[in-house]
Amino acid sequence: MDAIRIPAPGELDALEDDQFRHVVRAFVHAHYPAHLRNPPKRLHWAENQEWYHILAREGWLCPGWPKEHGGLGLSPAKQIILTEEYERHGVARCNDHGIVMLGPLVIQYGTAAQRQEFLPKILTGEHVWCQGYSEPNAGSDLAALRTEAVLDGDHYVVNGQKIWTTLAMDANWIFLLVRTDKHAKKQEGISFLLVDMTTPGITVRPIINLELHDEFCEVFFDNVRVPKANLVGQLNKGWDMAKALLGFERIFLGSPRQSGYALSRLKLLAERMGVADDPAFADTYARLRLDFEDLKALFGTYVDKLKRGETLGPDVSMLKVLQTELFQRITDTMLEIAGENAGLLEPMEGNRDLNLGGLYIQARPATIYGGSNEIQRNILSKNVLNLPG
Amino acid sequence: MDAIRIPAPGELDALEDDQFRHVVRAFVHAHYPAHLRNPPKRLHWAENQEWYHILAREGWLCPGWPKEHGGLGLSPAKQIILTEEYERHGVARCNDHGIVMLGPLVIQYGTAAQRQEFLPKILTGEHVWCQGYSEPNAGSDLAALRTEAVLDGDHYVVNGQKIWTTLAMDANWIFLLVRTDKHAKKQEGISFLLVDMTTPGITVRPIINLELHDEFCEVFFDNVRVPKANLVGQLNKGWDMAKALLGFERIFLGSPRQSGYALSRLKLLAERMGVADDPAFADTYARLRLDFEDLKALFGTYVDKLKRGETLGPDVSMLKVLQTELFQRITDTMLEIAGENAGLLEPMEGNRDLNLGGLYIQARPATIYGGSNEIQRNILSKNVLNLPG
Amino acid sequence: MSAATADDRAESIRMIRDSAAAVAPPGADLGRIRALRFTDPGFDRAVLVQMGEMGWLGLRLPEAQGGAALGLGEACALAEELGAALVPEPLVAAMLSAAVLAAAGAKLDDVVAGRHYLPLAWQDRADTLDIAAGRDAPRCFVPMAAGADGYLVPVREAGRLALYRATGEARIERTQDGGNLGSFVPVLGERLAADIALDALLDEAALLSAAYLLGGMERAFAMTLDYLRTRSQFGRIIGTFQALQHRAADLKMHLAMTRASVESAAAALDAGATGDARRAAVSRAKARAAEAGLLVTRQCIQLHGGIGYTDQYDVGLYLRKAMVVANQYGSATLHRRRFMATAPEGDE
Amino acid sequence: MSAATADDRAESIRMIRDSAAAVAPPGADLGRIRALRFTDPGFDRAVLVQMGEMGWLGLRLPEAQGGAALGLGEACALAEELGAALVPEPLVAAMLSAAVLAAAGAKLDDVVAGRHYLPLAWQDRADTLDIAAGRDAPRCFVPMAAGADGYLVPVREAGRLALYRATGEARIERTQDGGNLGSFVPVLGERLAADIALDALLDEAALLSAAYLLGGMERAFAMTLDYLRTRSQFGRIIGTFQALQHRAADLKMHLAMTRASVESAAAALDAGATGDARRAAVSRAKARAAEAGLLVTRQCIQLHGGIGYTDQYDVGLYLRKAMVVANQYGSATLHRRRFMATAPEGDE
Repeated sequence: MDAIRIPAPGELDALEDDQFRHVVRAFVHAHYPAHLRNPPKRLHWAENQEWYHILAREGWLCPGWPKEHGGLGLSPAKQIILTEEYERHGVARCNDHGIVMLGPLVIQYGTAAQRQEFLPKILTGEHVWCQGYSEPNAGSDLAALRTEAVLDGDHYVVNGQKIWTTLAMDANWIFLLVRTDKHAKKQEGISFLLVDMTTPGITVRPIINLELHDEFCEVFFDNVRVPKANLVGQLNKGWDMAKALLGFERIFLGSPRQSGYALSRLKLLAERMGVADDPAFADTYARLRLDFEDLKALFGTYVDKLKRGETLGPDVSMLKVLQTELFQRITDTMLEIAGENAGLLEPMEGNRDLNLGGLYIQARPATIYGGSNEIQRNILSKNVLNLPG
Repeated sequence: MDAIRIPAPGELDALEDDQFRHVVRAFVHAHYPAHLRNPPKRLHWAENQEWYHILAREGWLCPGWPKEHGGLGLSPAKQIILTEEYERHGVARCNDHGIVMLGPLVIQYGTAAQRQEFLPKILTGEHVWCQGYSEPNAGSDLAALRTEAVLDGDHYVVNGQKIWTTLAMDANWIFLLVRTDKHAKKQEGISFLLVDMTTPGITVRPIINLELHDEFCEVFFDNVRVPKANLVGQLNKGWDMAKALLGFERIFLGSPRQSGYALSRLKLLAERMGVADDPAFADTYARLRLDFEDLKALFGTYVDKLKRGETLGPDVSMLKVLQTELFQRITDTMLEIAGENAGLLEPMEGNRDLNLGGLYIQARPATIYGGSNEIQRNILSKNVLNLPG
Repeated sequence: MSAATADDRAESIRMIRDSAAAVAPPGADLGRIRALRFTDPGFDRAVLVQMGEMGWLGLRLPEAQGGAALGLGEACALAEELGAALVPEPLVAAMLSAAVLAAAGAKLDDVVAGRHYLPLAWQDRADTLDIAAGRDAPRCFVPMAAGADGYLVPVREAGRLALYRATGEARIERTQDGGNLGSFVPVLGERLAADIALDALLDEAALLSAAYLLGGMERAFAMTLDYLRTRSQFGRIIGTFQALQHRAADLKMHLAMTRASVESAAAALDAGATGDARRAAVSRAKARAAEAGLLVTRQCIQLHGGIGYTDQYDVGLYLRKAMVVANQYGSATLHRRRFMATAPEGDE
Repeated sequence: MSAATADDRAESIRMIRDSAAAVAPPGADLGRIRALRFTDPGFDRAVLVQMGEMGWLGLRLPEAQGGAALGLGEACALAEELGAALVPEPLVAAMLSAAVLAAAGAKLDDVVAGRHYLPLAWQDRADTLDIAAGRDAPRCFVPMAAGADGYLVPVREAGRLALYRATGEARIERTQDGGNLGSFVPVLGERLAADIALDALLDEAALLSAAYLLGGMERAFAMTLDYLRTRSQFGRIIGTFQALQHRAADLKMHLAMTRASVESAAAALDAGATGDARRAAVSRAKARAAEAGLLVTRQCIQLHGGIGYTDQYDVGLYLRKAMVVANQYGSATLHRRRFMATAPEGDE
């Protein structure tokens, strides 16, 4: 790659889109640690903090934050380009809940003191955040959450349990949705609280998932005392805030890149198995390929909307459903053609690109998390097609 | 075919199953009018009465009726063999509502006078029956029916409308489910009434269906006076009676024969289109063929149950769903390989066996009628899998 | 394309959609379409003339040839609107004829005006995009041949493709939508060109047929949603049944994928895609539209239940139309294969 | 088969099912199975001996060879029960070894008793039913090779298939279910037979693997139904959601088709089907079980939601098992093709 000058962070938002894309390519090429490309599993902080600190050092950590708070101030369209190029290069996801979720929420709803307290520590990596939303009986039905915060003098006392808390063992802070009014209707009476995970009474228990990986945790709260000042926004308005933050980022759940990656691995596997030219396989592959191409085209129409400054409606759910189910069908096909290799625990032939069993398993939760595809279809039915309740 | 002696009707029930199968083959070979084999559409009385009268003359008209009422007294297993052989030969369905539905109901629930009045006239073809169950707002939800019968002296006065009444234009009698108690709960307050279609106040209006065929009718009742004596069974117990009659015959809705027929036509079409040896088509065909073979095996397990004298549970619904959806997938595949022939109104090349558009359209209602497949899945979920309401 | 140009295009496409109301008035019933079914020639010559007057048949032609010099974005939008209204006048075939005559440098006023219908008789078998070029080879599957005023017939001569005007006694076969297809042995008349390239023009026709299917799917789906919102069974509006809701959501996704496929293909061609890039874009769109067109219309029947199976209820007309159009200018299978043969592997 | 015989068979099959409780007690948790995962050799030798004592490993052998002379109906029922309990001891492979030794006329007591595990190393590549027969060709995908006490190795000699006892340094690869597969270059030992036919025996193994998958599918589905009947979201038992109900109904139909396929294949073989008739029956069953086994277990994960994706919840163990067994003794694709190559066209 020819040397492309990488402008100062503050200049990135002013670039033309194509130019910006080339800059991002040059940036990851120059800075991303090669040994972290396309990791087979979600990385822990011990592994990905190297990249986190590079991003922090270069000023690239927070693409969506306004410049005055230390971000790049990128438009949605540019953020998508950034993500596309990261994904193309195989850049691993950071422990990014502070960057993606908490930062924007504090910027929008926090007090000046909260901004001053928390934003800089995300930018340095001093605070690593995790997100405490789901509970054992509040998964798809998040508003049923029961973890409770009761005011006691200058503190909230928190009791309850969170589950599916991504990388909680790596985090030193957690943001919580907690119930602060038991008598209000379900979605009301929920507040947003910031909790130092070193506070006494917090227990983190990793969950081993089907990848045999401890990506998620249960987090238990037993009379955990949280200073009143750590409440963000209005009391009992936490639900609305958290929901408002689900902005254009929902489009990322539908990025076709994951399917594109899987498709290229399917192709490789087909070659290794000697079926790439088998006409029946070719027919299956053609269908998957066309689904991928049309999904890219559909995804593009949403990116175009963002470029035009439009906000995305609930129909963006389609992308998530289509992408995750395509991803699954691709990995299903891998198993079908792999013969006995389908059952191997480790990548076939020791080749990370032939990690077919791993991909098959990784593809499973895609249709469950981020709002299960059943929930997404409910949304489409009610909010897009206007079918009755 | 070697001459097989066809025993007297009264001896058929005593034959071994295999022997009986050969007798049926010989019978249809000897008696079935060749020009009526595999008709592309449901035949009207004008066309099929020839066969009706042959069956009547030979004493074969009513396989399931007890011998004392003029039937063959065949076991369920033998009735299935009979049907299989009829279907194999391409025997068209008669106007058989009197034979299949009304006769058994009158035998079981009718008075001696009703049996004497109605059964012989079915056996001679003097009465041709149709079935008035569905209404415009009582289709899948049949119990919502509103056609009303009000007692006025010695008569019920019937007002209302039936729809999807098969071949009503051919019938001179109709059996009705009517509401006789408006204040009872839905399934109660329904009675079973026999109505002479020449009674003043009845209007039959054919419905042209997607086959461009007038198989169904709307039947309107405007102050139609029906003698009290034409009530079958107890007042307000019609629903239970009609439901009880849905016996082992439900298995016929899942007979794989229709799919077998369609599959053989798909094969023929593939040969004509030059794709029979195309590996991608071969793969699709293999999947359909295996679905057919396994459906045959599954169907066989239900036939075996009948042979063992067991009654069939609600799981027999599976056969109907599997068969009708397989039938549809076969005809879907026909359209996919037929090129521009897919759009032709008449059979391709004037060959009745290449009636692909016709078959495609005929396959559509299979998943709607006889209890839509959505209803069947509800039944499976609730009555077989015991999932909660 | 700059933002300003994109806005101009969007406006131009909107105008074309609005103009379609001249032939397919919004909210109108399908009485005219029903009346023409199974008649000869199966369409209304006066409406074809009206379509000519609207500038539709020459939509793609340069202004120097009497055309409107509009893009495939506009042409697809128009085909989609007419598909939604099941307009039987052969828009796609007539546009193809106009384009062929223009490419031949031949007189085209009557065709562009809709006064003469001279379909291109380019195929000698089912499901192909290969140009039939034998001098005496029978031509088949000519759309709405019962209304043809003659034919345009390509003939291979000395390694080149010549174009003739031709006549022939057509054998007419009716189609499920009430139209017809014709086959005939050509009797060649005037030679209109000695060397003509038809592939790109056939590709445009294939793309327009995909757009026509898309319009029909959208309308059939809209009818189905209306039905789900109003029909009651078991004391409930059937649109409240979750299994039907999810089915509807699936159909919506098929529609969204089809629209993205067709519109991105049109945009690619308008942006100058040629050769394999053009073939891949068109094949992608037609493969999608053919498969989804059949799938969506048959699901619409299912969601309607019994009423959907009656001829008097309109949704069945869309099923029948999809049966006819799905495989015109190439089936899904043909286009899937052509896509794989022409599309570069992804950049993954 | 007369009614009396059919009743006897049903009773014999019921008894075998009951006897499976010795190794797979009804209602037991999967603690033993979990403890063996990712260990060496991945199964419990004592349990294999117990299986020998139960007469399972020689189930199919004639009584003269110390077997129980039972049919495939019984063998499939047993494999199904062990599949339902995810029993890791290599029932199918050990039964195959016993059958091969019996066919070779070789000493088989230790294998039938479960004291020695001598898997047949018959393949030299993935997804095949062809017998590898090169003297030095590496053998691969040997099930539970970490526990092998040696191997049975077919070798082509003068156009015939000889059978050797062999050793070899196996490279062990772990599998998703916690077991392992081995590959090695054979070091031939004693020649056990000069001419042996293995095809029919491999077919039986393929059918038993289908039955094993069926058992796993059934149990995973039963767990899923329990979950649907008890889990609440949005204030409702999730089993009341119609979309999930219909999904469950679909899975039930896959199960019913798989059972019909496996049991009818077993019945066909028990009734004496040989050659192509045997191959067609077995391939039909294995194609169905392989495809449905993967489909049903992954749908069971989906219906469980998040909990289904944890390792501590049992349903995931069934997914992992299906990944390993689905393609053993031939994938769905291989068997679909073999079915078409061997089955006569229907009588339609």
